[in-house]
Amino acid sequence: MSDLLYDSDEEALRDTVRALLAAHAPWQRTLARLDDGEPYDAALWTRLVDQLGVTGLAVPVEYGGAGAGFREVAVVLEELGRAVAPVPFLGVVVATRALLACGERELLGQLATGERDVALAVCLATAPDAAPRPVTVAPGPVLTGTVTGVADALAGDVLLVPAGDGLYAVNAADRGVRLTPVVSLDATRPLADVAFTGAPARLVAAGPMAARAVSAALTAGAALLASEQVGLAQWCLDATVAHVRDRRQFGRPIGSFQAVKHRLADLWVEITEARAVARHAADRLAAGHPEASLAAALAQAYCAPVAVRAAEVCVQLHGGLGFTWEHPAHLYLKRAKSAAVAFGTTDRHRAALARLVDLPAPAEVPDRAD
Amino acid sequence: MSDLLYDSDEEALRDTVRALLAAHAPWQRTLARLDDGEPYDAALWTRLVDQLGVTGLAVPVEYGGAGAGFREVAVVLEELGRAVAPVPFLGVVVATRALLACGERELLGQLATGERDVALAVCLATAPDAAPRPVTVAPGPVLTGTVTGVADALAGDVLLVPAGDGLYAVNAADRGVRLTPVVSLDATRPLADVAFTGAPARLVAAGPMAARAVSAALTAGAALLASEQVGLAQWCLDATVAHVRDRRQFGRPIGSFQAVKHRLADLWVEITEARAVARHAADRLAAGHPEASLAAALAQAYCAPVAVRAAEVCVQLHGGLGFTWEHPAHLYLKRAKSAAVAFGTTDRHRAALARLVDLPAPAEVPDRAD
Amino acid sequence: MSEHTADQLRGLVAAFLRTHDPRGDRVGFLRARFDAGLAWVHHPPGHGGLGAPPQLQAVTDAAFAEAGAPDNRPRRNSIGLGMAAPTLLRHATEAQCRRWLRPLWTGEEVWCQLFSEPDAGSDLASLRTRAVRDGADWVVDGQKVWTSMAHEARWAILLARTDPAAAKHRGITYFVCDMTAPGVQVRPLRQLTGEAEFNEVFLTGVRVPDDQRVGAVGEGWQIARTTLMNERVAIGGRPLPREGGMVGVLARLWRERPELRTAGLHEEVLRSWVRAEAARLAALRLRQLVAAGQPGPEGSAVKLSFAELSQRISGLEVELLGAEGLRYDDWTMRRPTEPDLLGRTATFRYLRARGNSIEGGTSEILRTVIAERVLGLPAEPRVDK
Amino acid sequence: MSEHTADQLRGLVAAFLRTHDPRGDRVGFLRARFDAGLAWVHHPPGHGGLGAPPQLQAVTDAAFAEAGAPDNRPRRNSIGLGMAAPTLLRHATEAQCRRWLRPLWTGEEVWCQLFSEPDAGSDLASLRTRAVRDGADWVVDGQKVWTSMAHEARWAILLARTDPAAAKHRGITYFVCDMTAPGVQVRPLRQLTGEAEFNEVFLTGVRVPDDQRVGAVGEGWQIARTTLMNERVAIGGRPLPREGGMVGVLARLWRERPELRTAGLHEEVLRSWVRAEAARLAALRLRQLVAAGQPGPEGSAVKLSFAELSQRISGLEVELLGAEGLRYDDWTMRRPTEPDLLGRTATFRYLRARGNSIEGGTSEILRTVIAERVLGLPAEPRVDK
Repeated sequence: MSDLLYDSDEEALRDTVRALLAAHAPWQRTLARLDDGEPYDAALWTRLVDQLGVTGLAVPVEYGGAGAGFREVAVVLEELGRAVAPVPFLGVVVATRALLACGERELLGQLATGERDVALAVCLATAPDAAPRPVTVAPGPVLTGTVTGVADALAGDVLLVPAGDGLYAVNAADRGVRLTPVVSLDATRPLADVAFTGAPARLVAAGPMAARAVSAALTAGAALLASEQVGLAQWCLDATVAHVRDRRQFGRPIGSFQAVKHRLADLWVEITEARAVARHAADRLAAGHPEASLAAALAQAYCAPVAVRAAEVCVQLHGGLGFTWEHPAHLYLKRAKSAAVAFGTTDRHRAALARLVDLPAPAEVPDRAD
Repeated sequence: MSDLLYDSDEEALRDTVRALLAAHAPWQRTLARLDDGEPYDAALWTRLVDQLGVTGLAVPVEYGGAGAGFREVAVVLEELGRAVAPVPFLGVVVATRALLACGERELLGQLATGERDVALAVCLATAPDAAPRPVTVAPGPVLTGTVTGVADALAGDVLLVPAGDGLYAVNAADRGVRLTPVVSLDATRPLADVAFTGAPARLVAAGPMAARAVSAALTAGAALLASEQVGLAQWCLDATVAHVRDRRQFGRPIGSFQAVKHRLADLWVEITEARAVARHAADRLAAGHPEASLAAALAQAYCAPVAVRAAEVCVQLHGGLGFTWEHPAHLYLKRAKSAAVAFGTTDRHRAALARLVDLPAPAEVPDRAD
Repeated sequence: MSEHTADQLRGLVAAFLRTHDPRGDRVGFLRARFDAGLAWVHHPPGHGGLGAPPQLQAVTDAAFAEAGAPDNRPRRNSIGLGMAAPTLLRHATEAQCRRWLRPLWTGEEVWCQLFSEPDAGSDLASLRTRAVRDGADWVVDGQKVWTSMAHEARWAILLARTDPAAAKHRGITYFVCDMTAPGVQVRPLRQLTGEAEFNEVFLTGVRVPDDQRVGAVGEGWQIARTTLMNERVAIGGRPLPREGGMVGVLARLWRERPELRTAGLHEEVLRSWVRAEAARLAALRLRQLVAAGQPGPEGSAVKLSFAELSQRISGLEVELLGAEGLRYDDWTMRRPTEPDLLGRTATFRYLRARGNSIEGGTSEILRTVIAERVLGLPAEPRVDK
Repeated sequence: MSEHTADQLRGLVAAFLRTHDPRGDRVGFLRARFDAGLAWVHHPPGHGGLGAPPQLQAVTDAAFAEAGAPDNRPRRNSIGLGMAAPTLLRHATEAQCRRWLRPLWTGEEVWCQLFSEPDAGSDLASLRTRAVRDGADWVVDGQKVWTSMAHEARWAILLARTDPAAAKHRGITYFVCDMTAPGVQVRPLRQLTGEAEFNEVFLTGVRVPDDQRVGAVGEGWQIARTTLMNERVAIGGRPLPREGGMVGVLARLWRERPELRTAGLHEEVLRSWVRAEAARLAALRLRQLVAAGQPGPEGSAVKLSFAELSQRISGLEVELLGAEGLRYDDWTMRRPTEPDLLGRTATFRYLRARGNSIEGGTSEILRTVIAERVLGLPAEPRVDK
C-alpha cells in the first residue's frame, strides 16, 4: 500500500521551497518577465539549485546527489506549480530519470551539483508509450533532424537525444545545434524547436536500454507533473476562495452565494482526490514499483483536467478581473492547459490504462449493417 | 429549413390529448396499475384511438387514415411522455412506419381505424442500423425463433416479424406464438419475449424492401421517441419547479437557493434545445427528407440524456419524497432510463452520426509502441 | 404591423437598385438605402424603415446582398446596431432619433457602451459614476470598464447616477455621451489573450447636454434593461448553417488531419458536435418564434450554450492538436476592431472563449435570470434593499 | 493514547484464542471478546477496549478473521456501530455505556436512528417531535421517517424538541428510545426500487425514562452533529481494494462480455474507472491521515464522490447491458435487512443509487458544509434565526 501522506522531511522541504519562492518569485515578477521576453528566471533557478540542491534530490548519494527521491521531487513540483515558477526543474527531472535508467554517472553528477543542466530532446506533448524519433544518426556519430516543442531546452547545457536506436548526449552550444524559441501557450515553460545538422554526439545508451530510458523518463514526467498540477490547482482554489470572500455584489460577499460555494466545494473535492492520486504516482515512481506506469497514467488522466478546471473556475469567479492581463489567473490557466497536453493528453493516458488494467477497446469498429 | 414550431392544428391536438390524459390517466391511476400487475390501460387506449384517432394520424387518407403526419404524432407522444401514459402508441407508430415503407394497405387501414393493433417484433433496444434477425423461415411460410424484449407486443393483434430476408405478418393469437411478459424497468411500457414455434406467417415484404422497412421503422422510433422524452423532461422540470417553490427549508423556499435555481435553469436550457432537436427530427421524418436518419440519430444522442437528467434532478430535488414509491417521480425516471436504451444507446447514435456527417473514427486502435 | 409582403419588399429593393448603383459611392448608397426605408424595415418611416414585419429584414438584406450591394459592416458597430439603435427607437425623442440613427446605421458613427464599472461587476445597478445637473448640461465623473470599441467610437450610451439618495435601481439616468468631448479619456485594457480588445474609460468633468439624455431622469435602469435584453439577442441571434460556428473549425481539423485522431477524442468531438447542433437548432427555433411574433425567453439559453460550447470546443481543439496546442501566435498587445476568432490559433480561441461566460452578463447571472424570470422561482433574500 | 503496538495486540488476540474457541458459541465468544477489551480496541477498558490507538483496530480484526472467528455482522447494525456507539462513548454516562455498548457490539441488540422527519428534510434542526417532562419520564409524540432497521431494532437514538420556545438549534434533546415501548409504531416505507428498506415511525405518547437521556437537556443538536459526522465517516470510510466497489462490477462486465463493447462506452468505462480509483485513493489517504492522528475534512469528499460515482457507474452499467438493461428482477415489496447491491440487477443498482445523494445528508447540504467549514466561505443570509 503506497504512502499517500507527506512525512516531516517532506513538509520541511515544502516550507523551505515555498519561502524561497515567496521571496523571489512573486507572480508580479513572473508576469513582468513575459513582457520583457525573458522566459527563465535564471537567478531563481540558481537559488533553487545552489541553496536547496533541487537538481540533486533524485540523484543517489554515490553519484553526487542528495539521495532523497521522487517523492521529494514531487513536493518541490507542487510548490513550483503553486507559484507558476519559470524554472526548468521538470525538464531536469525528466532527464535525471533517463540518465538513472542508463546509469550515466558523469552527467548525473554534473546535473546533481548544478554544474550542467540537461534536457531530454523530445517534444513535450509526447506520451510515455509513443516516442517518435525524428533524428537520424550518421557515423561519428553525428545527429541530423529536428525535434519540435522541446521544454526546458533553452536552459540546457546538454541535450539527451533519442536518435536511431540509441540515446545520445549533445552539447547544446555546438554549432551543429540550433534552438529556435517557440511562442508558447505557457510562456513560463518556454519551448524550443531543436534542429541538429550533423551535430557531434556521444552514445549514452543503445538498443532496448535507450528505449526503456526514454519511456521511463516520460513516465516520470507524467507522474510528477501531476504534483505540479495539484499545486497549481490548490493555488487557484485558494486565490478564488480569498477573492469571493472579499468581493461583494448585491450587498453580500459573492462567496455567500450558494452556486459559487458549491462550485468551489466540488473543486475542493477534486483537488483532494487529485492530491491522493499524485502522491500515489510519486510514491510508486520513487519505489520503482511495477505499477509505476499505471499510477502515472492514472495521475495524468485524473489530475490534468482538475488543474484545467481549477484555473478555469479561477478565471470565471474573478469575473472581468480574471480575464485581464494584469491578474495572475491567466498564468495558471496557460500552464494548466499546456500541462494537459504535456506527456500526452488524457485520452492517451486512458488508453494506456485500458491496456494496463485489462479493459480492452472493442475489437473492431462495428460496420454499418446496411 | 425545417419548421421547428407547432402550428395551430398541432397546438389544438396537444390540448385535446392533454385534456383527455388529465381526465383519464392521472399518475395515481398509473401507479395503482403497477401494483395490480395490469400494464396497459386498455380503456385509455380505446379512448385515444376511438375519440382522437391517434393510430390514424400518420396513415394517408387513401389508406383510411387521417393523413396528418409524423409531426402530429410527435405532439401526441410529447403528451404521452408528459403523462407516462401506459398505452402502446409508440409501438403502433413504429409498425405504421414499417407498413408505410411496404405499402401494406390492408393492415394500415385496420391499424388506422383501431380495428387491429400492430407491433414490430424487434427488441426495443435495437438501433436503426443494427437489426439482428433471430427468427428463421421455413416453407409455409412458418416462423421459428425467439425475439426478446419486444415493446407493446402484449397489446398487439398482429406482429410484424423480420425473419430470413423478409418481413412477415403473424397473428399474435396463433398457438405458434407465445408471449412471455418481462419484468421491465419501465413497467409503463411493458416488454415481452416472443417465441415463434412454427407460427404461420404472411410475407409482407421481401429482400431490400423488408430491410429498408425495418430500418425506417426503427429510425422513426428513434426520431419520435425524442418527443416523448421532451414531454417527459418538461413534466419533470415543471413538477420540480412547483415543488421547490412550495417546499421550505431553513425558513425559505428551497427554490430560492441559488444552487437549486441554477440547476433548474441549466435543465431548462437543455429542454429548450431538446425541443428544437425533437421538432427537427419529427419534421424531417414527416417530410421524408434525406437527412431524416441524421436528425433521428441527433435526436436520440441529445434528447435521451436530457430526459434522464431531468428525471434524476426531479428525484434529487424532491429529496426523500422523490425516492418513495408513492411519488410519481420514479415512473418518469424508469421511463427515461429505459428510453435511453430504446432504439440504441446514445453512443450508437453518435457512432451513426460519425458516419453520416463524415467524422470518421480513427482508422485503427493504435498499438502500444513498446 | 403593415401589410408588406416579401414580394413587395423584393420589388422595392429592385426599384431602389434601378436608381442607385450598388458599386458607386459606398456611404452615399447606404444613406439612400436608409432614406428609402430599406435599412431597418421594421422601423417607422423616417427612421430607416417602412413599418414592415421584422421577419422581412432577412429578405431585404438578402436581396441587397444578391445585387452585390455594400453592407454597413455590422461587426464594427455591434453595440450601435444591437443595443443603441433599438433603445433609441423605443425611448429617445424624435429629434434624437433623427440625429443619431442614420449615421449609426450607415456606420459613419460607431457607438460604444459605458455601463460596466470596476466595482460594480455583475451588480450593474450599484454603479457609482455620477452626473450632476449644471444648467443645460450634466457634468459626469466616474470610471467605466470593459468598453469595446471606445477608441473608435463617436458616441456612447452611458449610465450614470443622478440621485445618490434614491434606491439603488431608481437613481440612474440614461445618456448619450460624445466620446470626443473634453474629459473623456480612453485607455486600452489588456486581456489574457495579450490583446487589448476592451478599454477603460475615465470621465472627468465631462459635460453632457440635457438633450442627450434618453428617457426621464431616474429611469435609466429600466431603459438599460431593454438594452441588455437586446444585447443578449444580438449575441445569440445570428442564424448559423450547420457547422457554422466554432464546431466547424473542429470538424474540419478532424477531417483533414487523420493522424491526430484517437478513439477518446473521437467521442469528445462527436459529443461537442451534437451539443453544437442542438444549440444551433435552438437558436433557429428562437428566430422562427420571433418571426412568428412569439418571442420567448430562449435567447438566454442560446447565450449560455454559446459560452459553454465555445469554451468546450476550443479546449478540445487544443488537445486534438497535441504538440501544436502548446503554441501561441502572438503575445504582443494588439488593438483589434473586429473579433477574429477563426483567423488565429486554437490556443487564442481557447483563451478568448473564457470571456464568453463573463461578458454581456456572466453565465451565473443568466442562470439566475432564467430561474427567476422564466421558471418563476423566488428571489434570494435581498440584503441590499 | 496508550503504548500498545501491533505486535502486542496480535499477542493478546492469540492469548484470547487459546482460551476461547472461535468455533464455539458465537454470542458467548463475542461477549468474551468485548470483555477482554478486544472489541473496539481504542475504547477505554470496561467499554470493550484497551485504550489503544485506533489504527490497531484493523490489526485486531485481521487477527480474529485469520483465526476464523465470527464477526459481529456489522452490516446488520451499521447505525449502532457507526453512529450510536461513538456518540454514547463520548456523551453518555458510565451507567448508560455499561448498559448499552456490550449487546450493541455483539449484535444482540440492533439500533436505529430516529432523526429525520417528513417536514424537516435537510433542515434537520426544524424537527417537530416533542418530548414533555412527566415525572421521571419524558413523553414523546411525533413522526419520524427514513428509519432503516426500525423493524428489527431494539433501541433507537432519538432527537426530540424539549423546549419549543428556544431558538431552533437550542431546544433539542438527545434520547435513547426503546423500540419495544408502547406507542412506538413502525410502518414500512416503500422506495422506488420496490423495496421497503426504510420505515416511518410514529411515536404516540411514548414514555422515555430520563435516565435514557444522553447529555444535557437542550444539547441534543450539538451531540447529533457528532453523530452525523460519524455517519459520514461510517459511510465513506471503509477501505476498498482496487475495483472493490461498484466499478468492479462494471469492469468485470466489460471483460466478460466483449459483445457489449462499443468505442463510446469504452471511453465512459475508462472515465468511470479513473474517477473511482481516484476516489478510492482519496479514501485511503483519509484513513492514513486518521491513522496518523491528522483527521481532516476529507470524509465529506469521500461521501460526495461515492454518491456521484455509484450513480454514474450504475447508470453506465444499464446502458452497457443494452437489451438486458431494460429489465428488472422483482418489483414486489421486499424487506431487506442488509443492503444487497451486488446480488441484484444493474437496474436495481441504478435506482437504489439515486438515494446515495439524499440519505445521510444530501449532496447539496454536504457541498454547503464543505464550502463553509472547510473553505471558510461565508454563510448565506439566514432568515430563520
